[in-house]
Amino acid sequence: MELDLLIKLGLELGKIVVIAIVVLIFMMVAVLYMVLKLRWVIARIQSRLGPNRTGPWGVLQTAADALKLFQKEDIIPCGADKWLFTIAPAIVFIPAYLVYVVVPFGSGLTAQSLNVGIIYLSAISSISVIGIIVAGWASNNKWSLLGAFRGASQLIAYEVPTILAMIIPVLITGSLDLNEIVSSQGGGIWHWNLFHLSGWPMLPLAFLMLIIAGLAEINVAPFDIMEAESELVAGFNTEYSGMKFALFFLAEFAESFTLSAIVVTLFLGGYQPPLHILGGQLTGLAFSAVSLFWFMFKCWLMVLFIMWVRSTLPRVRVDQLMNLSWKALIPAGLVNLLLTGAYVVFWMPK
Amino acid sequence: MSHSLAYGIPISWFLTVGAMLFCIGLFGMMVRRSAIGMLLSIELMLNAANINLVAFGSYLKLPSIAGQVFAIFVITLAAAEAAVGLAIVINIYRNEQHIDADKISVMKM
Amino acid sequence: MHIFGLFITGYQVAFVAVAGLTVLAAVGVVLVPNILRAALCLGVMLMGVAGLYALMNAPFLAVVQVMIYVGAITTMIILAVFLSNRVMKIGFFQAVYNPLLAAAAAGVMFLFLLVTVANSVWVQGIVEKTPATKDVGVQSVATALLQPYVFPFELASVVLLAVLIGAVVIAKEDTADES
Amino acid sequence: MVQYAWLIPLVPVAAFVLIVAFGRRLPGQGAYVAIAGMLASLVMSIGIALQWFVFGGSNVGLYNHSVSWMPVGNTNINMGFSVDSLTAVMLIVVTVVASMVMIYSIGYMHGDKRYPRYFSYLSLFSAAMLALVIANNILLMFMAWELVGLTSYLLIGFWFEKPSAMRAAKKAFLVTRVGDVGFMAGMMLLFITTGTMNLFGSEGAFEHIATHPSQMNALVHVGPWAIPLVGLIGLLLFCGAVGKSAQFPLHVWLPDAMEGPTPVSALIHAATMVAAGVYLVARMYPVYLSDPSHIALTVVAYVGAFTALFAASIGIAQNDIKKVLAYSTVSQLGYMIMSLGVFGYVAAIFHLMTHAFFKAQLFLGSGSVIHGTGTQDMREMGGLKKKMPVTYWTFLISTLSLCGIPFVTAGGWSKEEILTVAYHTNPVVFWAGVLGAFTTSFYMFRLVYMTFHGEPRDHKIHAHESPKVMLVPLIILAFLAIFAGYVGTPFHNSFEHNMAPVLGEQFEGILEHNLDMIPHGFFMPVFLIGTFAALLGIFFATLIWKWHVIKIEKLEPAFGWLAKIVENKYYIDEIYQATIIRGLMLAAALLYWFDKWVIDYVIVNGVGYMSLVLARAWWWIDRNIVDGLVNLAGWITGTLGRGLRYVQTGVTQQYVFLLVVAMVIISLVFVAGNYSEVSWIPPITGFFH
Repeated sequence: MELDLLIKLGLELGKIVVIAIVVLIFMMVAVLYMVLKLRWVIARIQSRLGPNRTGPWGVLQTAADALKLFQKEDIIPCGADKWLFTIAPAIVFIPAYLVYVVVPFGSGLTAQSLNVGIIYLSAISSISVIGIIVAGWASNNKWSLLGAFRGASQLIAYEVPTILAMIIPVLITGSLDLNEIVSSQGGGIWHWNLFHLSGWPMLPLAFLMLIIAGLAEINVAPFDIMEAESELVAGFNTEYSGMKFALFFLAEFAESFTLSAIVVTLFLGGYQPPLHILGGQLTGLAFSAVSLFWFMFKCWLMVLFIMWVRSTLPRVRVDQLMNLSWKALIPAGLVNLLLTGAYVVFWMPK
Repeated sequence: MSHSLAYGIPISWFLTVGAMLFCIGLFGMMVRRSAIGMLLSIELMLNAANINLVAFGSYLKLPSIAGQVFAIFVITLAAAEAAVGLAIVINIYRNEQHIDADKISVMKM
Repeated sequence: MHIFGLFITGYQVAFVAVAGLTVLAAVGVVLVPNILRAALCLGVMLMGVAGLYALMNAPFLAVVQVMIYVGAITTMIILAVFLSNRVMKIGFFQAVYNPLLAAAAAGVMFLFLLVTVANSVWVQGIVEKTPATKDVGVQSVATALLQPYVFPFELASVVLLAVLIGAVVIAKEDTADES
Repeated sequence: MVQYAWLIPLVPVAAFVLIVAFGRRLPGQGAYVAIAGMLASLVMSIGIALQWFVFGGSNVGLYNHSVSWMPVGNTNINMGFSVDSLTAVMLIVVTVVASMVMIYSIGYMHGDKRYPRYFSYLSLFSAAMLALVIANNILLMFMAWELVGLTSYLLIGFWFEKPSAMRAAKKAFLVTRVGDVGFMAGMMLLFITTGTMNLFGSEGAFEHIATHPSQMNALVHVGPWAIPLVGLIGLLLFCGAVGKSAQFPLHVWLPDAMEGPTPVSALIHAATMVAAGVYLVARMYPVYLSDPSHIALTVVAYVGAFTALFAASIGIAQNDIKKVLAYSTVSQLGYMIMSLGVFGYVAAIFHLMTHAFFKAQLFLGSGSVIHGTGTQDMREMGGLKKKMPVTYWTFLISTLSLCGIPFVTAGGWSKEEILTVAYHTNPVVFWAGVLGAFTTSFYMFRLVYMTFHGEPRDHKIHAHESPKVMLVPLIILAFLAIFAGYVGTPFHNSFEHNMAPVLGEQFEGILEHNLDMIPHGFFMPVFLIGTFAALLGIFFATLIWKWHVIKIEKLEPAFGWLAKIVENKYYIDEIYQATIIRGLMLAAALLYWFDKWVIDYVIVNGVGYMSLVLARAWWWIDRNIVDGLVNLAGWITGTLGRGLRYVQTGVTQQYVFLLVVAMVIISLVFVAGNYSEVSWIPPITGFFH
């Protein structure tokens, strides 16, 4: 009897550990590939070749880079706060990793479906800002500190429009659960929130806001002022090297993928196939597999989009960045929220 | 799954944790010198109170949402308090170059 | 399962782990000399409290706790620490008050609370062993906020507005002397 | 149609928002937007009025619609609107006057540096006023009431560079606030007693009042008086009306409020907002009627009558053209309040309507005069009749209306109706009203003669007629000042027919019971007395300021003191000079003599000498005994302070420590008191059960 319970407990724990490891491995591989892809894409955009020597077509380039990174000496600068310097990468990395708990990779392929999924997402991702601040401060380097300050103000400023944009599909669906949001978009591309124009025309505005604010939240190119290399050397992670730097790096790219996943889930139908005949008629495991494919496919498109943006647009100034959030995105988001709320309460067909 | 999450935990455990946090917060209030440190201790005590509120709310036979709602209000007010408190701290620091609560004796600068 | 004759469930183990972390972090908040580290301890402790909420069937509150307390308040405190940079050097051992005396007072207080908790006979209607099993989700919180508690809710929003303005006014740098 | 009545206040709100958001970029710098919004409201109001008065909508009685607003605890507070004849009349009055004033303001405010802001305030005011009259809920009414007060404050202080305007704005805000406290108390009392904020319907307060007479008539002891509960509610609500409608003793803000732009005075401080107090009493009339002792109504009647007379008498003494009109407004509001106090419900509303039109016209006319001459002082005007003919004739029409000239003007009908009711219910009030009518026509014609007739007194002023955009509203309002009265002639009183059912059957019954001795139709004695009083006033004014025929100086030996008064052009000033000031001078001289010889010489010097003697004695006592005591007190305080200093350190941490210690001690005492129930060792195993 007690042994039974113990075994059950062990199985449960084992399941959790396995899922965690699978997600971690997925994350690592995805990031490795994303970095490679990014370099290719940027090279193509800039009419260069990009990495093509290491391994066939250069596919082993990032693996080699990663290997180099792990071998590097772990430097802790003199005068740094050692303890904080060490845990800062973890504070940044762990939330980026924990976010994957609620992402619906496919039908039935969610680590833990929460009925507060969206709030969980934004809550967890808001932790990483602490890590960035701490990293910048603990380095005892003025470029790092400046980067940390910029990062803090940027992340705080863009947290609000991100949430305002994410709330819109939540209002339309009436649920905070990501799985429910996805399943409400089933039945073809015209049921996806972005293209559901006959329903509520303000959704594309929210989509646009989420992409803009999300790019700022994950600090990639037009909004990467906190590690603007031409101004701040490398921002908050100037002093980091080796494994610790790798963690920052990993977290940054993982967040790119997270943003893609959120956008896909909320606006692009999640794991739903674009047409019913492309997998919608399947059930059970088969549908899980198909839906996983569609989800990854859409995410990949989004990631490419992000790469495209970050390699094309010039970096904005700090004041422009702040103005964009406080004076444009947040008022627009509030108006959108108000209108959508009125739509849901008064006119939306129940 | 979530509904039986706390199976086997008596309410007194939560209350004890609350009491611990509260007393640690009290201790912090007494020994911390800087105003920010005192603010941290206040947050401890507020959380202790919140734990009690939520515990009583969810241990009722007919679970009452009131506990959670009050906790949300407390969190709101804590945020407000932190914002104003920190603004004052920064202002004091700007004028006096320290934030020792026991050295602040002038109301007007 | 029974260990040393006591019946222990997995949730009790989880509770002990979370509560232990919380209390440990809380002790850190008051004892760590460096105020920035103390603030980080506060962050950990707040996460722990969020875990306790989750154990008490309040997932929404747990998430809100993380979002507001950890994401906003802790960040704010850390920023304030940065802005008043020099204070970080002031440690615990420069405490204004005799720490032993303070510890004694707080300890006696805790003892009283403990005695009260341990000896309380709960009024009817309180389940003692385990939280009642009604799932209290986001919707019921929303309904409660907007129906019976709409007045405090509105009041809270007014307070927040006042705080927003007040904090800006207080923290604003005095530009020259506006006569 | 009527179910969309809530749009009427919302359209000006939209205009307000637009003007605030876009300001000068809008057509006409926002003015056209405000006017368009107001005209839309006007059209809707006309629609409602047609439905109610022409197409027999008043048979419907009351249209009432509520939606849930705030569920607070077990009480559900609703929000909604209601339309009945009273509302319809008020809507027409507010929208007509507001749109006229806005059109007029295009000309009057031309070139002002805060032009868009002015129109945004006007829109907000109109919205609040319309919301006030359309609200079916006393809480909503109160909110609109306060909003109206706020915009009044903003508009009085519109030219806030002038210190006097700022002071006047503050004064108006604070004085009306005094009354509002009463209103709020009354509202709370009503809510506590009836359990609802709604006024109408089966759940409403009026129904509750009608069905619970014993609860409502329970005596409440306020100081030495015992007042029925419902009477107390009525009195408290009336406090609000006293503040808003500038009744004695809270009338002081209204004349000062003339510091605002003149169109504002016309809209807010003559036609609409100040009538809100009257509207409030009318709206809450069931509260007043259901009190069998009529305490509140009596107070209302006497306050109104006193104010009517009192303000009219002050009006004679003013030289500022707007101040005269301001006191006239106070006086006329007193008429309405008085009429409500003597059961003249319909008459009061009727007078409210006619007064709004002609008084708005008068103010706009005075604004035109000010615009043309650049001064507000009547002594510098004169002879404007030729230079500003349109202004003059429209102004004259409204003046006649205000004087209550029968048959041809609106004011004649309404004033006569008030007097008829008063005649049959309360002779004191009636004669006060008649005297007021006399005074009114006297000072109004004094104003007309001083401003428009005779020769220009100040030749530096080159008066000119105002632009057309200002004249058109004058003409429209003058037209209304004549014809608005024909809805309520005693021969065919369709106004009464439509207005009386507002109260609902039961209260209408009470009202009729109190009015049953009043003959329907034309009542000759009142007509004669009222007309005679008005004409007499005009006649006297004409004798003095127009004809100058009575060479008063020559009649002086024959007519004695009266002639002395009449001969003087500055009539009231001379009275003041002769009576109050000269009396004061005489008294001063007397007192001076008394002071010098009795007080100074006998008492003060004597006392001084005595003091000297006593002082010597006291000096010794002071030095030895008192000082010793003082030093002792000082020493005690110092010693105590030295001791307590250790507690009051300003160290927060120590305070916390003391707090904890105190809590521990209290707990100890508590535990010691319950020793037997507490086992001192916590049963750790109990944690597992």
